[in-house]
Amino acid sequence: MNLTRRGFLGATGAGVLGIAVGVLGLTKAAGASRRKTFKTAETKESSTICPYCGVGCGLIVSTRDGKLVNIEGDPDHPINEGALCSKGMSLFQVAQNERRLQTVRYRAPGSDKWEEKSWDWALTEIAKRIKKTRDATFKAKDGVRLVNRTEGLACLGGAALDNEEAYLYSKLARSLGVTWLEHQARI
Amino acid sequence: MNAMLIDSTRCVGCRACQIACKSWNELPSEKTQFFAGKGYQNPKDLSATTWTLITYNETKRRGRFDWVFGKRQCMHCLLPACATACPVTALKKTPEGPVVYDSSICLGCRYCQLACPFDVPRFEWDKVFTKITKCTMCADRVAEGMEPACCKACPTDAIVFGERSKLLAEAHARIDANPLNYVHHVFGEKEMGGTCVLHLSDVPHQELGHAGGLSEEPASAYSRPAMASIPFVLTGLGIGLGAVSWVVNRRQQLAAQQKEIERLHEIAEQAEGKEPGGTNS
Amino acid sequence: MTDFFKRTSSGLLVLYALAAFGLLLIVYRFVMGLGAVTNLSDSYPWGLWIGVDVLAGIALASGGFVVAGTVHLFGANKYHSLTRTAITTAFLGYLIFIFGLIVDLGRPWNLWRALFNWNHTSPMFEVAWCVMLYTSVLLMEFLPPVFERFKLTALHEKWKTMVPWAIVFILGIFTFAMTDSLIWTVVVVFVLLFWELVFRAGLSPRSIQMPLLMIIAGVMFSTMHQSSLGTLFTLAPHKLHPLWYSPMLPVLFLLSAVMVAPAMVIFESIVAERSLGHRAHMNVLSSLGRAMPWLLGIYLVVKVGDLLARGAVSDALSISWQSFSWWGEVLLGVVLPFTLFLSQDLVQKRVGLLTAAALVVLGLVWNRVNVAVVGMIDLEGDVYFPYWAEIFITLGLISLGILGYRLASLHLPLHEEETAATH
Amino acid sequence: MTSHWIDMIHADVAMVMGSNVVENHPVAAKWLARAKERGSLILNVDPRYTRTSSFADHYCQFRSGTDVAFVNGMINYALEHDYIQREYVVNYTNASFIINPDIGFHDGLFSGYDEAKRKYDAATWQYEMGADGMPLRDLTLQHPRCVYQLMKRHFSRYDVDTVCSITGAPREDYLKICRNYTSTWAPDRVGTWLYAMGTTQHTNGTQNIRTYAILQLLLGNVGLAGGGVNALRGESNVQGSTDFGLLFHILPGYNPSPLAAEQGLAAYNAANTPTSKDPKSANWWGNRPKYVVSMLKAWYGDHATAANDFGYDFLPKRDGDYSHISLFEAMYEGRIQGLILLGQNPAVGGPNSLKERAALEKLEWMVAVDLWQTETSTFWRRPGTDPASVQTEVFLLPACSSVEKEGSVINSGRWAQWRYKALEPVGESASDLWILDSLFKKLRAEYAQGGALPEAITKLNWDYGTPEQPDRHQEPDVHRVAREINGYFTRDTTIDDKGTPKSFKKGDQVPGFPMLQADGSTASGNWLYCNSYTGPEPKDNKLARRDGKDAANEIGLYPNWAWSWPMNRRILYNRASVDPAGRPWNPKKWVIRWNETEKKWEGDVPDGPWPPGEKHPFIMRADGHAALWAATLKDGPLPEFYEPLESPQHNLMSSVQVNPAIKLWHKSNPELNPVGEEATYPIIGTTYRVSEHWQAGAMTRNLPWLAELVPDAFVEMSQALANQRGIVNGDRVQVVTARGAMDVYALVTNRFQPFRVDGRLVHEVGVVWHFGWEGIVKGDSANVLTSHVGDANTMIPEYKAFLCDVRKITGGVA
Repeated sequence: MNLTRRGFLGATGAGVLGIAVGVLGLTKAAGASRRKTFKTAETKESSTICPYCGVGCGLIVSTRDGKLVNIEGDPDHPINEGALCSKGMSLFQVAQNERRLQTVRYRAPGSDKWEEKSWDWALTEIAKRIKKTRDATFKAKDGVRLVNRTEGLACLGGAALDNEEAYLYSKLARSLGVTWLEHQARI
Repeated sequence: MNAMLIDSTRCVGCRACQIACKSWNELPSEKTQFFAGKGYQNPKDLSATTWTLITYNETKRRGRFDWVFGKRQCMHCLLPACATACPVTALKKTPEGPVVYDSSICLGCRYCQLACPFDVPRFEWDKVFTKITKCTMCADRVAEGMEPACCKACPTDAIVFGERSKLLAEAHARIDANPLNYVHHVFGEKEMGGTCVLHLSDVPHQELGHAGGLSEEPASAYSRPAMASIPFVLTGLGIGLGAVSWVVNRRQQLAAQQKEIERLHEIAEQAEGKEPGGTNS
Repeated sequence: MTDFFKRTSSGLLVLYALAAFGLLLIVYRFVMGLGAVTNLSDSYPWGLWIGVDVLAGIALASGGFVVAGTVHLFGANKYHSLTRTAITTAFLGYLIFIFGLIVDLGRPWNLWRALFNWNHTSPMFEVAWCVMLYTSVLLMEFLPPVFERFKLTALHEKWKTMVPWAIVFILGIFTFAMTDSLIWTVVVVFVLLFWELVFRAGLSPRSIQMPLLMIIAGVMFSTMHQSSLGTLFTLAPHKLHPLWYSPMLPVLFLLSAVMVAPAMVIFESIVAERSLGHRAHMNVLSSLGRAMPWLLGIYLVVKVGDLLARGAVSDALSISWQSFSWWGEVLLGVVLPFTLFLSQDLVQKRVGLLTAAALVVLGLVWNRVNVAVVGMIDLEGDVYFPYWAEIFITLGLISLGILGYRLASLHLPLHEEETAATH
Repeated sequence: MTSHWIDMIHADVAMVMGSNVVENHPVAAKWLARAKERGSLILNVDPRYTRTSSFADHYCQFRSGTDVAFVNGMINYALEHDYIQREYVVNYTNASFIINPDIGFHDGLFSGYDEAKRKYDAATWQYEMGADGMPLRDLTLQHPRCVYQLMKRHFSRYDVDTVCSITGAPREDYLKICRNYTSTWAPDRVGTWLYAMGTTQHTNGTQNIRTYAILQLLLGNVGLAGGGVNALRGESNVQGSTDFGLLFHILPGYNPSPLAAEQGLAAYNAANTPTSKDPKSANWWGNRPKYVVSMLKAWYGDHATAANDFGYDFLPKRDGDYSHISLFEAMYEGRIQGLILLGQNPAVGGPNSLKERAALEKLEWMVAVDLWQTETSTFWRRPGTDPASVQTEVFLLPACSSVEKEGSVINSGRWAQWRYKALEPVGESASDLWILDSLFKKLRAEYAQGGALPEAITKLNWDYGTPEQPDRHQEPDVHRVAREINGYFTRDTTIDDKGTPKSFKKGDQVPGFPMLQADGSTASGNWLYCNSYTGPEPKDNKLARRDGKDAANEIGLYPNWAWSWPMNRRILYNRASVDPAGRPWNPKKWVIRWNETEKKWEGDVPDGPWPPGEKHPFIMRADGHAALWAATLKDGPLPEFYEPLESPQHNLMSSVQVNPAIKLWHKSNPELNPVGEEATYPIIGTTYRVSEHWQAGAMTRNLPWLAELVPDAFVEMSQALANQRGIVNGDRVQVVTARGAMDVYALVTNRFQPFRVDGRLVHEVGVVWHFGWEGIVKGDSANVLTSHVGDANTMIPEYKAFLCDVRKITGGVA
């Protein structure tokens, strides 16, 4: 079949993204005739990878003046060639969604509601909780064996983190002596 | 002229196209419950906020169970019924292929909805400043040299965009290459005079939710006899009615003249002292 | 029913209430959108309003052109006493219909666009122009009693001289809009001008009382308009049930509109005489009644012949809601009145005439509702039934029409004895 | 995946079993579709007819949980018909290896089973060793105790009739699958095997995968273009979070986490570093000490010295099992006080979620970091719960989305790809990187004042360019983290690289893991990623590469697009794609080939630089050969069929009903762990996802567009079962198991058909599990039905097969 979208778009190996200005990876041909009224005209295009499944499709996020304009498949991406599934195609509504958490929330014991808190308060309080739990349940030795593990603290999650985040999470949890360290790969 | 070839044998029913359409055209979601159609279909039908829709159809093909997916959207007819119907040319066929709509001249008469054999145009029932809506073949993108959003999103190349003649040739080539795998009918090649959206399928197209029993004539052929007769009727009526009224009036005039003559005669006769005739009353 | 108005003023109160409520709902419709007051949907974009207010309403207003044509063109002077009421009814009917159309249109503020954005292929374009222009003609036809009532003799004279030229202009524009052809436009204008000159040259003063060109234009526009409403549905073979869908729809619509005209005049006259105290001339109505079997018969023959020719008889014989509704329309609205009107006894009596005429009117409305609504219903999908507000808006519009007619009757010299008196 | 997504295009036959690839990885269907266009066959085996089945050329239904029987039958078919790639099998697998004379198998059990402990002693499963310390082999495959002969005996029991009787697969459909798939035994015909959670989420999960691996090896399909055993990852970075050791049993780079028994680094290395006497064995894991020390250097920097075992003692040492199910059992017992969750939602996704939700109440505190309010973070107000009775403190921290931060994710095909920040985080939300960095800063401040083993924290090498006092507007430098992951030299070093000395300065990035050292001269957060960021500048970040040019073999490797571990290798085990002389088995779609004139490999990055024949191709195995016979597993060296824990059918293969090595939680922890019987729960239940939702649903049930497509939870069932229960499509029904019940819509479909098992009709239903009480569209999770029982090796829960009943809800209005 010679009618694939890459052929049609005539856009292969387009340049650096993240700063490119253009129409969804169409950095070249159509540029000159671009009307200002066009939805993604004169937007900043950033490439990203879909946060859903493990295929790793490329997407292009178009923004104008820091505001989200459009998200669609990256036509230069060798795996998806601009295509997406219903979830990837909906990424726009992840980035722009009034249901997203916007503030730190705290729920006191026995309470039936959230309270809004500051980051500093929350991080300080959490650090105290971790320390209290760790110090109370830390097991330096199991008989004669040195084990240095924290048994009252569990860490879950990570499949939605970036590699760099997963790495720091792993490093942080191990430094705390956490053995209850699990994420979605186990289930 | 641009067109889309939609091959249902390649469609996997993932509905990326449905979302791509909503995303590019900034269409809101609809409130749904369970599934509104067969299988996983949602929403129930095309609507003001759903311009393309995947249908899920359980069927049998060559004796075996099969589950096939269809895509409904505007067919972008070569001679569209909606454009034929629209009293004010708010709906127009563009030379590039898309049938486009201009709300600034639309009356909201919804005749396009009635006329469309594919049940495509939708109306915003819940708005005061309401519009007709439908798939635009992403005319804005097409004008920029891009493919329609649904077409780009499709992961399995079930939707291909390009020159209609080439796509038609491609469609027939696919059938010829795989005669057992297709019904030998390119839906849209001839329907309603031909459309810019062409469908291929391995089950009869109607099972996918496409309209059946369509003529190969464009919609305008249905109304043409009546519309074409207008000048003849006008001229005929003008001549006929004028003639009739002239004749009738002439006759009445003559009758009245006759009466007048008779009356004058009577007066004259009376003046001559004669009795009037007994036959008049 | 017949002495509904006479017996009590509460009848009038009900009309006022219905009209007021209808208007209120119309306001609501313009605040909340069509979805709030109708059960219309993308599957049923046209409903009760199109069926009753538009299709039936226009057909029932056919009295105007039929009577005016019969009297003024065909010289059937015995019906002269009916022309003004018929024209007034038609004019009011069209006004109400236009009002109803504005309620039904999604973007009525764009109506003027129809003047400038021409689509010659569109039956709706034809309908729109017919509505505009025929209403103008009806306005012209309606004016004489107004002139008389207010003793505007000078204006009346001016009107008489201006009307023919206005008519030539209007029909010329119309022809051009419909055909996009200068040649046809010239042909039609030439024909009209020819007759105008001929008429001017040699017609009796009595006939010139109504400019003949105006009457001719009325008949031409009505013919176009009544038939074009049928043409509208020729574009929907895939939606309209085969019992009704026919390439002949324009003809059937025209024939049925002509057929219902005398029935409507009979019906109106007898109903109105009881409430407004004008005594209709029974012999005039009876002679109208005697014409009815011809009109009904022709319509029936064409309708059934068309059904046979299209091979849709099996649809009529199958058991379904649609076939039931078709038989209702045909038997109650055409066949039964046909036999009733054949009876000499019945035609002499008011009750008999009223009954038979009412059946014809009912049959016509039924037919139009069948075409616009029943024939469109897909029993496998959602089934449309009008929302209560839809019904009340229709009732409100009808009430407005009746009240308008009452107002005109009371204040304008519409009836023969009054016209005679003014002379 | 041993290969990658695009590679599917090269498969002559693609088998999808245990995966619903078209629904859950729709873009993968792009490459399967193109394969199909080239004439390839797609086979699909699934209990229900899915969108994948619709896409496939041949579909065969089979009962949930009978995967081992199904594929064992295929293996038997291949062996019986000699549809095996003999040269590959003899040279590259352990088929010729001779096993211990005491090996035995009787009535479903291998030798060495201890019924009381429910454990095997694997001593009798080992190779018989020669005097030279090398395993004995019979290259003719005739020795009665060679793996090949043992396999022939073992698998011969899985004849077609038996298999169809167990699995309920229609015989004709089954044979069609066998015939078509085993056709790939020819050297130039390749089959790929795609699987996912439908395979792993069973008590036999590991053995399910083993069956695929064995068949793929027999057919010579591993390492070739269009081949492999491909686990399709369901999350964007579940590969990465596994690579980085967010599991109790592994450190970053798949080094085992230390056991309490492994006191000191030397003991750890001794226990975990394999050795081989075979000179042709590359024995890559022999390098493990280098990787572990480099990681410790990255973690403890200058505090990691040879004298203190590079900080090895700071690492926690474990005993036994700390997996998800164990974790929640411990939590339920009150043994865990604090829980930190980064984007996980076990209240929906955890097995036996009613118990897991109850366990959350035992926590003193919980920190949940997420984009949304999830069911786990609001477990205290779940339906039917009085918040006043829940004493857990909950901190819910707003995380920003993937387009509001910068970093990398690695896909299922091991392509690590960089993402850019396109938008500022919404509201006060922050990247997880900032949250982790800030939290660590706070902790370090806390521990500066003492506490339990404060050095493990205070001495941690942690500086990513942010101030000591967290500042919301100062992001950690993600490039600095990425460079630490790759690794750098901790001092000026000269390394002997095959005879040529190479010199590096302190602070230079390490060019690749062959350069990593065990002496502390290199630091590398994760050896697998060594080679991903090889210079000081962002331009040296290979994860961000966007060159769409293909490699010389033009099989879609795109070697300069992003980066792939290990060392940018795109197809694992690619040395098995060539014959022992270095000639590709399939010259049309060659992966690597030996250039005799230039004395080097062409194509993909080979599994090691050695010339052909110099090393065995399966370099990660000490013996250098792919394991048809696997002596390291807990439930047997060859896959044997056992029924799921809950099954309506007695095991037709032996008297051992369930996997003999699984932990029986209903026995050890009976509370809230009931097991259902067929008498009460006669229907097989399974759980799955739909294309339109993702995992526990927070990322999709909060999006209006996706909520529109699938707004409610539902159970799919056959027309036959629906008729039997008086259910019609769209009815509200209750699905109930011994553990819980949920109200859902009934979707009655011909896509489910009852199975004929052992001569009788057995029904199965399937429930989607995405739903919960938060989000735009709500419902309950199918995991209220599932149980706490896991695979013998991995403890992955058996979500995919349980017993249930379906009842129409009458009376109340749905």
